[in-house]
Amino acid sequence: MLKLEARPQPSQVMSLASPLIALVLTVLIGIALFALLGKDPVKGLQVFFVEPVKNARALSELAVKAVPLVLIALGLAVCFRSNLWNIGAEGQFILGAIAAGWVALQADASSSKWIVVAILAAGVLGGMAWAAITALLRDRFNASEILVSLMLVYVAEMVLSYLVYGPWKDPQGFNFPQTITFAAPTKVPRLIDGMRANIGVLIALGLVVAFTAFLFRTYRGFALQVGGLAPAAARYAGFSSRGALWTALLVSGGMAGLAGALEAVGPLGQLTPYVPVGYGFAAIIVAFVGRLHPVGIVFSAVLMSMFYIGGELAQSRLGLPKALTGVFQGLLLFTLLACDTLIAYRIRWSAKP
Amino acid sequence: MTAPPRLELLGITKQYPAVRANDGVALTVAPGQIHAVLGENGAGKSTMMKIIYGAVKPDAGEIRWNGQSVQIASPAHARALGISMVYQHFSLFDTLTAAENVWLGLDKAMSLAQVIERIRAVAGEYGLDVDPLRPVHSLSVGERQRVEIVRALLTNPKLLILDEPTSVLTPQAVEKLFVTLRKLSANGCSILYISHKLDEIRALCHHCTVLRGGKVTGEVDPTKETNASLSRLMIGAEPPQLQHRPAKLGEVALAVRGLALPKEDPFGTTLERIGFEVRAGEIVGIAGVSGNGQQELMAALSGEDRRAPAGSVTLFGQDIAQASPMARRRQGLHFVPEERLGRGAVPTLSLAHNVLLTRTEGVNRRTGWLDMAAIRAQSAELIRRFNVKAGGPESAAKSLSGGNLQKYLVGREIAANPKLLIVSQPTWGVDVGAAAQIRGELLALRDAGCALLVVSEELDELFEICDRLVVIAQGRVSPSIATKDATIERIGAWMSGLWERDHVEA
Amino acid sequence: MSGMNEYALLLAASLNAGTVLAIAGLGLLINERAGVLNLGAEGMMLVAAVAGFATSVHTGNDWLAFAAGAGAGALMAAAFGVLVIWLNTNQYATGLALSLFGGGFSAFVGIRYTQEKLAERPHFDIPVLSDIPFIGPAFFKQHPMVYLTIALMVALVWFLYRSRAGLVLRAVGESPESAHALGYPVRRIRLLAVMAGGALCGVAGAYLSVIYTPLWVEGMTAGKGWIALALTTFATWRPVRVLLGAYLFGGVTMLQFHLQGEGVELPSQLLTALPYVATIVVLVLISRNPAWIRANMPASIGKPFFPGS
Amino acid sequence: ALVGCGKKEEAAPAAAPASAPAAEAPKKPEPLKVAFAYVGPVGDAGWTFAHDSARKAIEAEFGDKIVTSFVENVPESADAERVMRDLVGQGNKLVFGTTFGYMEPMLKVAADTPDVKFEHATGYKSAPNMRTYDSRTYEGAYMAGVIAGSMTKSNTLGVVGSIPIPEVIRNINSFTLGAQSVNPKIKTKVVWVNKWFDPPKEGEGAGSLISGGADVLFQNTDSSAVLQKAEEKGKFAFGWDSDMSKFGPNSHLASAVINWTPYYKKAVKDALDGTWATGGVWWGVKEGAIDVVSISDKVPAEVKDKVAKVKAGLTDGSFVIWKGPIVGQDGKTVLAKDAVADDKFMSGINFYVKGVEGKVPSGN
Ligand SMILES: Nc1ncnc2c1ncn2[C@@H]1O[C@H](COP(=O)(O)OP(=O)(O)OP(=O)(O)O)[C@@H](O)[C@H]1O
Ligand SMILES: Nc1ncnc2c1ncn2[C@@H]1O[C@H](COP(=O)(O)OP(=O)(O)OP(=O)(O)O)[C@@H](O)[C@H]1O
Ligand SMILES: [Mg+2]
Ligand SMILES: [Mg+2]
Repeated sequence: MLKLEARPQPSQVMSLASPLIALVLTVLIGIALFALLGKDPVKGLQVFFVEPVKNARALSELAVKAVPLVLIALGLAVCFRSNLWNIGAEGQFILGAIAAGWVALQADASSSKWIVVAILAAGVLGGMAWAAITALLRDRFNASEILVSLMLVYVAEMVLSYLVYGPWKDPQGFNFPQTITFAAPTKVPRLIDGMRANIGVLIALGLVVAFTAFLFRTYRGFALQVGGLAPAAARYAGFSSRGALWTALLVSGGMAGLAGALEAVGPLGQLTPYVPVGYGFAAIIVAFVGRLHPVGIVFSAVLMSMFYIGGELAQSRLGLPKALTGVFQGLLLFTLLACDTLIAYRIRWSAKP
Repeated sequence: MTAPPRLELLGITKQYPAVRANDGVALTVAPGQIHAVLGENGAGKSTMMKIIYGAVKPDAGEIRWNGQSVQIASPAHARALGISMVYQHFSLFDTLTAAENVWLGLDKAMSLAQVIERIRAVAGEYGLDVDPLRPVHSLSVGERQRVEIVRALLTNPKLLILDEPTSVLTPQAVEKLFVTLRKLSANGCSILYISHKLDEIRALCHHCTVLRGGKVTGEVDPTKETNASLSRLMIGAEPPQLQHRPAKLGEVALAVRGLALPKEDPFGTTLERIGFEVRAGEIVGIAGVSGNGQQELMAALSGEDRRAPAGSVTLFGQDIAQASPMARRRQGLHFVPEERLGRGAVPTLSLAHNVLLTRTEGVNRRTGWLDMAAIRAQSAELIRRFNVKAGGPESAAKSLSGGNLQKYLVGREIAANPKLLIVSQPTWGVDVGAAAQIRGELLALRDAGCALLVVSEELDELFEICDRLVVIAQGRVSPSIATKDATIERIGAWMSGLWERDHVEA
Repeated sequence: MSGMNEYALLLAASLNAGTVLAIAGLGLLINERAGVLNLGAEGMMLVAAVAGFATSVHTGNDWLAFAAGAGAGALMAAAFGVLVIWLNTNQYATGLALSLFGGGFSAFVGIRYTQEKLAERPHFDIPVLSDIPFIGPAFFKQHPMVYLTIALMVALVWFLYRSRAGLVLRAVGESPESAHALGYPVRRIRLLAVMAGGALCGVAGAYLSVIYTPLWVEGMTAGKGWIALALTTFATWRPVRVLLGAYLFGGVTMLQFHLQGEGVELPSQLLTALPYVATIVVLVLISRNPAWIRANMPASIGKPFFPGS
Repeated sequence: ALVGCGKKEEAAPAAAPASAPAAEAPKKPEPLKVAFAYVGPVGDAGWTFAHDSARKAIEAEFGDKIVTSFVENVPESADAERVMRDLVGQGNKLVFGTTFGYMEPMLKVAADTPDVKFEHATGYKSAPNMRTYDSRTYEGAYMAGVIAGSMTKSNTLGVVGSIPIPEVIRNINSFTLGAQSVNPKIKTKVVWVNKWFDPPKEGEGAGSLISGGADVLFQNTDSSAVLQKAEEKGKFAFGWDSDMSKFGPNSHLASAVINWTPYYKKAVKDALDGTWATGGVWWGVKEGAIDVVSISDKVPAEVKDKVAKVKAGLTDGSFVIWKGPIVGQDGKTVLAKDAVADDKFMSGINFYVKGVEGKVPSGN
């Protein structure tokens, strides 16, 4: 029977090959699935892997989808590397959008262009504030951050809902749940006229560099990760676990908040109850598929966005249901986790049971 | 024809990925015999015992039980045959009661009530005091071992395996254990007894098999041997002798006064009114059975636990009771914990990265930027200076053997030129050669004027390198005694907390 | 007169609402007691919900539907278990993957059941008892599963604290190394516990889609799996408290509707958020005492175990 | 909810049908590509299901003159714009967006693609190539109210509200007015689930209304969960948006349905004929967009007669639901005697009428 055997040294080759093996496996499963559903697998794969990148507009749309995922996943990578399980990024995203929206609502047509900076800063702070609740309850009362951050997602949805149905409702909006469309100066500058991708792309790429440097080139980043890898070693070294708790949660909350802000003043341009669309949860997969590495996260966010967009296209092109996207994403994460085993273990055939 | 031996091993071989732990091992145990198995760390003793107990499957070889060839499939099978084992690292469950722990080790469909009854009966017969209804976490180490032994005895074993049973006992408790074991032997139960302690083996055992590098290197009657001859069999040489120079005492480096700390962990120990001093240029040893507050005391001294009352810990007159480990290191206090992997080092990180846990020479003070080239160079220098066998600065900490990692970690702190070095279990699980090297380094540091505080459960080690000794028991620390005035018996008595009676001269 | 009756019905509805959470919570308690944390509860419940619903549609038998739900849950849990227990994958990440996969997969296979309607089922009244004023409508007009859940809790208490198998389970969760040393097949026991947990989550999912709502709709658990996970922590891994916590949560859920119906002048969003806020508050109250948590928490929970032989 | 604005827009000149020349050029006209963006799954049995039924109906009606496709579960977020653009990119010339939240994205896409016609449900903004449509769901609610008022024993009705927007509040009020027209003692209790579609929650809300004494339930949510809860508890309830009678053989009194088919036929015909022009419509019983169907046998014949009379009155305009005197919850008159509410008034309803208990969430 097959047996796992610990490798003396994690395999370098495998750590690069495992995500590729996982992707290949997912694609193979996908082909089988398409065939099973009576669809042309080639066309199916094309919809998922070619159409979303076929021209500039498609790439721009891909970026619109991928940027929030990258931003949130960067923050989550710091969190997960510190062994903190913030799974409520969705809530922090919402609060970022709310805070950014509040600043944007103060603006009018005569406001300076620079108000965008204040808006994004407000988003970061909003996300941080929401994450701070989790950090506080964990720090003071030892309450599980997994559960608190998750419950706060539902609460955040209701806060947003309360605001757009109540105090922030557009007075001219026939009582529909939405704020006014934000004034023109609040719009995040676009990269190319006529396409929706905005400077969020540049911000995200800049932050990828910054996070890579932080995690792998600074003492602070090192200290955070020691706390995640070996808490006793961190205590021995004197790296504060409370410091790590707050840093990691505030960083990830801030990043989710930034993503929320960019979404609110970017493609949306107003607040509605439909600001949250699950980026906060999808970013968890993105972070893991990207191996909690900033550069890996870029790749996995793009891949994930291709799945999303491909899922939509598959409906109008092939008549496939949307749920397929979720199946694919789950499968990818599963196969990746399973393949990652090969990094630390090797598979041996052993005669004896 | 005499009766067949109780147990016979023939050509037992077990290959692990990195080492051949057992290589064609043969062993014969007669009924009622107390049979010692001797060997340095990693010689393959525990592996052999686990094979006998069915916990590890051999790659080759034969096991004969009462003359019959058997395949021991599992510990349950072994117990059914009449083989019981007390592990080197206890296999007890902290939150369960003693009786439940025993019950888990029995295969028969006995009810818990019957188990409690049997425990009381066996405990009476062999003088093993155990309260079946107490949760294990509330028991002392000695009591826990009794639970293990009772658990083994309740299966009516014909062969009892004890893997280093005395490393956690006070000398008095060791004496009590020996009484029990001799009684068992007299009743016909064979005993396989593993230990590094040559005196014990000579006092207790009838026969001795010596292992080295997974192979049997000798079979002797221990009562006819000396410590030196046994040691030669074990490591091929006598252990190197250490150089002792008289201490040149300097100022008081560490002063602990009125240190009291309630336990943080429900299974921990509360520290009470602890006071002692360590001066520059001397080594002070802390003796004691593990679980008597060593961990808690070390955490309070290292800064991992910062709840100590202000003023209770001072370093060269400065109050450091609530300073962080980093602040303490800046003032010259370095610490080597007993757990290497997971505390002293991050298992998955490289040796170079592990330098950063306690050393910040490679960190830019203003920007916090890491200079990886400098850090790698620092790591390579440690590997060279302390003879660490490792692939290089990029090897993961967990890829090193215990002894080599310990050399690296002790080296990391020594190379920081500490003013006070606190070391917990400096040579735990380290083989004789490496142990001698580490002890030599510690003595050299002392001679250079550093103050040292060494915690160890091995009295021999403390007697070998310390200038003064204190004993920790039940969260309290005894007055200090100069090593030359101390005897094993006396320290042993103190380890049970009984120093009030004779602390007159201390 | 209607005042009293109203509260009786509120109680009855709370019990019913709590039952879904209780079944899942008790299941998760089993695998957490063995030291495995399965964050995939939501995914298992969803797949089981659609499996149960489909079975009920095709066979018209609710008990078969529960069995199908249990089977689906156990199967999902087994996949999780193999990854986590044999391949040593990260428990958190694998659980999350299970949740995501379960959500997508259930929606996918459930497409054709979204329009379906289940067969009629009789009302459940316990004769005589259900006629007692107040008590009757509050407690004795429930689906049998409500009573079975209470029985399950009692059985679980007996199993964990009175039976030898339960002792072994707790021992494995407390120290897998020691249990392995004593010769217990730790990984197999853990897998069984994980599957038992999955099966019960599955029953909970099937109860939701077959009895409670009764409809199949994608994503219909709406966070109930997560709340069940929260329950085990705030019950400090005790079955009785899981049950009480579940009823409490069900009560808060129904209470917020009741308050709305009574026209209480609070934003309805605040009331909708109430159960979640209540979960946080209770979690904080329970977790405040770390010693209490540590004394009750299975010591190896969430940690991988890799036997070295 | 659209109408106040639609009126205003009607003054705007109709855009020249840009696609007309394209349609004339080839001999055999290419089929018109028609696409639908749905907010929910097509199987929700409610809102999206009703739209999709109408889509199937026009497919049957126009045969190979049109080709339809749809995308379901499109969130009312930044994704909507991408989906719209893709539908346009696929060559669709007539695009339906079936929820309010698509308003802004559709406006943006419409501005960039003048040759494509956009049809937006329930919104209030339009453009030269984007018009709005909605249905007078409150008429169905009123007729359901007439039945409910006759069937209740406890004189307490319960409504499970989805999201507190004027349309829903108007429906709750109309339901209550309908009930009061036959039974002045009626009280209506309301719970909000804050979701359009969350069956377990809808069921829980229904359960709490029943325990609060309501014996006839009505809902403005998208699933059949309320009806099924009533079935379980032995109470009465209605179907909404589509015929849900099969979900409650005993409890189902009637279904207030929306039939989008007449409007969708008109829209496609307009596009095919080149007569498409912007504007806004609000269709009701009169146009065949709203109906009450599958009235249960348990409903006495005279009540059925009353409903039929209301229906006839609505069809020929002789009966108006929102005609004074109508008194608000606080006892103040909101619509003076004989005053008829115009569509502007209707779309701004943010109060409860007398008899509805509780407070309008976040009303001001
Ligand atoms: N599970 C394992 N996997 C790989 N190597 C192992 C394993 N167990 C033991 N070894 C290796 O086998 C060798 C023998 O180990 P063993 O535990 O039998 O030594 P020992 O004589 O009992 O040592 P000690 O005195 O330290 O207890 C060592 O090199 C050890 O590292
Ligand atoms: N459980 C294990 N699994 C895998 N490899 C192991 C295990 N234990 C030990 N090894 C490997 O076996 C080798 C020997 O380890 P061990 O610590 O037993 O050495 P040792 O002979 O005791 O050396 P030292 O005297 O330096 O402690 C090392 O390379 C170690 O990585
Ligand atoms: Mg060793
Ligand atoms: Mg050993």
